[in-house]
Amino acid sequence: MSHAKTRVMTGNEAAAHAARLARVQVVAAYPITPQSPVVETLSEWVESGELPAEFVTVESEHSALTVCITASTVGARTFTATSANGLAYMTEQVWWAAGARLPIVMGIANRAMAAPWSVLNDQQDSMSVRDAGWVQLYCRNNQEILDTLVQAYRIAESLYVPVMVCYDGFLLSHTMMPVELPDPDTVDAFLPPYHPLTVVDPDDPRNIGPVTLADPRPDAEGVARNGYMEFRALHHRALLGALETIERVDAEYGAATGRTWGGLLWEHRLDDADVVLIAAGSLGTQLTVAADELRDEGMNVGVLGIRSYRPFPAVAARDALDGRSLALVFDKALSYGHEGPICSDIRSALQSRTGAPVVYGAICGLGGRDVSPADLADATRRAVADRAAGIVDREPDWINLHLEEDAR
Amino acid sequence: MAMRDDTMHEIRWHGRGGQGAVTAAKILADAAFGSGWRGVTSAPSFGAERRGAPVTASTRLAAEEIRVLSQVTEPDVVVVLDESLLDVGKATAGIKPGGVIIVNTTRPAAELGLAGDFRVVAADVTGAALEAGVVVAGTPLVNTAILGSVAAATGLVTIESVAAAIEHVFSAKLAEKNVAAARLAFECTSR
Amino acid sequence: MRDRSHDISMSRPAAGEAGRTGDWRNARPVMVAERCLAVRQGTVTCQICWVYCPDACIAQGVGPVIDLEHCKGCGICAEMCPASAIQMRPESVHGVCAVEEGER
Amino acid sequence: MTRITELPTDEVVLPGNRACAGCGIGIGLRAVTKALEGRLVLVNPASCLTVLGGMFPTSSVAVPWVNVAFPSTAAAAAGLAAGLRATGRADEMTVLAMAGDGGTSDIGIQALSGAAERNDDFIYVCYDNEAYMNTGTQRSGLTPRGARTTTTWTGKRENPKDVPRIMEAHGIPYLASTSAVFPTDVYDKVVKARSIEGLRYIHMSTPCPSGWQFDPKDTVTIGQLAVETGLVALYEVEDGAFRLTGRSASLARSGKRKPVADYIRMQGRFKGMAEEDIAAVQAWVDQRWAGYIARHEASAGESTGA
Repeated sequence: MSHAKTRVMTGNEAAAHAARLARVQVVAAYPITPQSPVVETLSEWVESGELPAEFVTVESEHSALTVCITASTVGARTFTATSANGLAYMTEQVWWAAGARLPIVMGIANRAMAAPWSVLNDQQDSMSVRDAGWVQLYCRNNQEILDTLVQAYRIAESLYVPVMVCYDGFLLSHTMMPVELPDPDTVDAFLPPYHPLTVVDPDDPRNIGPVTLADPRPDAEGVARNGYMEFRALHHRALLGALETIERVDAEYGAATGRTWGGLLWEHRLDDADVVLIAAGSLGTQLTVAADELRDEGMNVGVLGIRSYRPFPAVAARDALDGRSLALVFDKALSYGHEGPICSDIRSALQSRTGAPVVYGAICGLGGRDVSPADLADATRRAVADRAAGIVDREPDWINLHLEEDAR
Repeated sequence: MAMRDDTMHEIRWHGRGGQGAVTAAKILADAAFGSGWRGVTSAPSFGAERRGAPVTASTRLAAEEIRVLSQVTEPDVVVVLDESLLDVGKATAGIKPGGVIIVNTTRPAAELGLAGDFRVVAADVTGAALEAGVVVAGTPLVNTAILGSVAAATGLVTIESVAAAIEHVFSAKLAEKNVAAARLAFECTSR
Repeated sequence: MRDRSHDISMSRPAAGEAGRTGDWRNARPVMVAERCLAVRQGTVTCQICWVYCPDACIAQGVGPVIDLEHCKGCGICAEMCPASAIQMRPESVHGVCAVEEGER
Repeated sequence: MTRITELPTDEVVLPGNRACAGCGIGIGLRAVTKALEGRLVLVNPASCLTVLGGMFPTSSVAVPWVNVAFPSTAAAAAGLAAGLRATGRADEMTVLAMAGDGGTSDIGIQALSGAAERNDDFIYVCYDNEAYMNTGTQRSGLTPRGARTTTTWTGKRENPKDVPRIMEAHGIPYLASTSAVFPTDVYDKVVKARSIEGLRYIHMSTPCPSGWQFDPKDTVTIGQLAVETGLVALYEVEDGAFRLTGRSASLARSGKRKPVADYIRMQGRFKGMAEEDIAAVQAWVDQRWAGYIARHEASAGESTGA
């Protein structure tokens, strides 16, 4: 800690610094806005010798994650980053990395999905692969990006699951703010070397990730080995185990650096709050400003931030929301034809719980639509009024929406 | 009215792609951090930038960590790198009452036709850049020089912190010229 | 107890992964040793049957040895043998009413 | 040229595997792995080779084997090479990617082209059985004109892509065309490739009794006929120098190529192929063969200083 220093940098630079501090050995990435500066920075450090790693300048995102998959298979610590359509293009490999139980860490500079084209922020990209078996952590600011990426390697390599560290495109990726760089020795002590489960050795040959039947099957000695479903159950168990690991790793990181980020969830003025505002990422940061304003008006408002979206901390969220009157969930993504994904998860966490708050959803910030703390405060006032009117089921509130038909 | 953290100052930059407005916004954030502001952010106008097209960028300064990440719509300070942007860029939009607009121009402030509840500071920043030799491919670059004008006109950052922040970005030789340009502009800008 | 949540799908090599693939055969290769070039020359020569066996079911030798537990009966060895030293004999001989005694 | 009896006797392909009886892949895979003396890691996408490799928890091939997604073979090999370098193990084994014709010429060509342009350090073997055999014989970019598949019921109308030429255009250090049923030709080419750094591409024709519809006993005969008609040529391109090898080199000397009709009539997949279509294939082969001969002679001339 004595050598920690603070610099003003973008979220992308913070991500690159995290990969360097984690001593990644293989980096592969393909350019896409707004992620590109991460890999530009890393390639510069690899070329200058500042980062002793292999940098593979792949021809697609599919190949970027592929390179990480096989490099991780032979025991190298790997890093890649992408956004939006890049993530969609590598989706096949997103599943592969998780199913193969490889502790790959990937930065996601969250960006809206095309069509129509948008390079700006929302969280539809990463939310759309939430079921692929990765840990997904969302960051509030650039310091959290750096710290979470370093933590991600500890989490990934303890549980043999890949980790996606998500941060809002432009809002964090391109916005500069002060970031304290931990001392490399501190990170080294926190992050032991990676020991792969996979064995790649001509003297002890194994066939990794072969066709695996539905039912258990005997090996050459007649011992029954797992079927596909058993492996999936174990994978699920590892993700559930991540609930404890994420909290513990955050606490240990705090002991090493003096900074923690709340583990699974974080809160702001939640203690006596009657109305709880919920979001993931930088939107949560803005919610704290709105909450402070509403507190000044005498409204009992607090914020519950989602740091770990997968695994979803259902029990912790339920406990945090117990006895409140209203939970207002702000999503920067949408499950089309239904509602915001975080809103659905909060509802399911609270399901059949007596004393649970009414849950309202709000959709905001799609395709980079600006949303200010004032907008968030207004949405909260509307929700509180609806709640007071006794409304239980409410359509999601689309913040700052200006449809032509409404103008007529 | 936009909500903001107490004591937060919001600066909006107007430039053209290639003029370095985004870099200026970044250097100002760094200088502000060096001047003791604990909360600083700087952001480009989000999306693709193209050479010559009008671009904006923003810098925020505060005593505490900044939690507002949405766009700057009611700036305290507007900085215009190129006088031609006054017409096309809606440079005065939303300026907070009592705010200031700093314009790189050879004309006096009164002749710029800018009226409102804000102070207009005119400075020949291009002249400072030329004098200091900050010229790339025959074109004077004003983005570092104008930081001197911002320091002078707003008092939000010291000229020494601007110099230090410039030195973080450029090699020693280039930094020397750019710092000289900023100092010249600092001297020539009304307080 | 070991933490099994880290188990991954990773196979170890062994012969007979598909079981006794010798069961797949309709016809079996039968070596007529006196015709085999290697046997006749008393040295490891020719070995064409060995090199062309897709399943590595033939061991090199002075008189190559066929693994009938796993030989699928493709017949390449018999087809390619320059001395016609391998013959494919039907596994079962079908008749109208009765089963005749075959080679087995 | 190595003789059959000089080939290493160690086997990594184990009997009792899941491949079809008479599958040409086994013959080719044995030759390839012998050339690498088992010191390799095999990268394999979904394909017939996956079937041969077997299902969890048993493997039919005693080498390290990494299964990868269909489009990703070359990138996966690049990642292995990078990972082995990064962990100081690059000298322990050769990275060998082995994919089918569909996995190479269709879905995998983007990754392969990228790896070739970067000259990543691995050997890539395309075993070409001329259709998606593992999924039930659908046409691929390498299915020959006239062949019936389950997506070309009346016979494919187009000639196959010339993938070796596409790969050669990338300027890779070593490229070869061979056939699984010429195991010593395969062996010699992989031995040579082993000592070269960068991306080495080997295209290996691999007869398929199930998809081509012939008696499994004829796998080698059909494969040899493909070479004897000139439909498949055995050659290598090393640092730009083109050279016919083995049977193709002797055919070039003798000029006694067999008509493609002999080859076509032996296979059920070409059943009912019209005479004019066979003639068109013959013309196509003649033109390609003339090109091979011209290049072979030009390189030979250069090497003798003529």
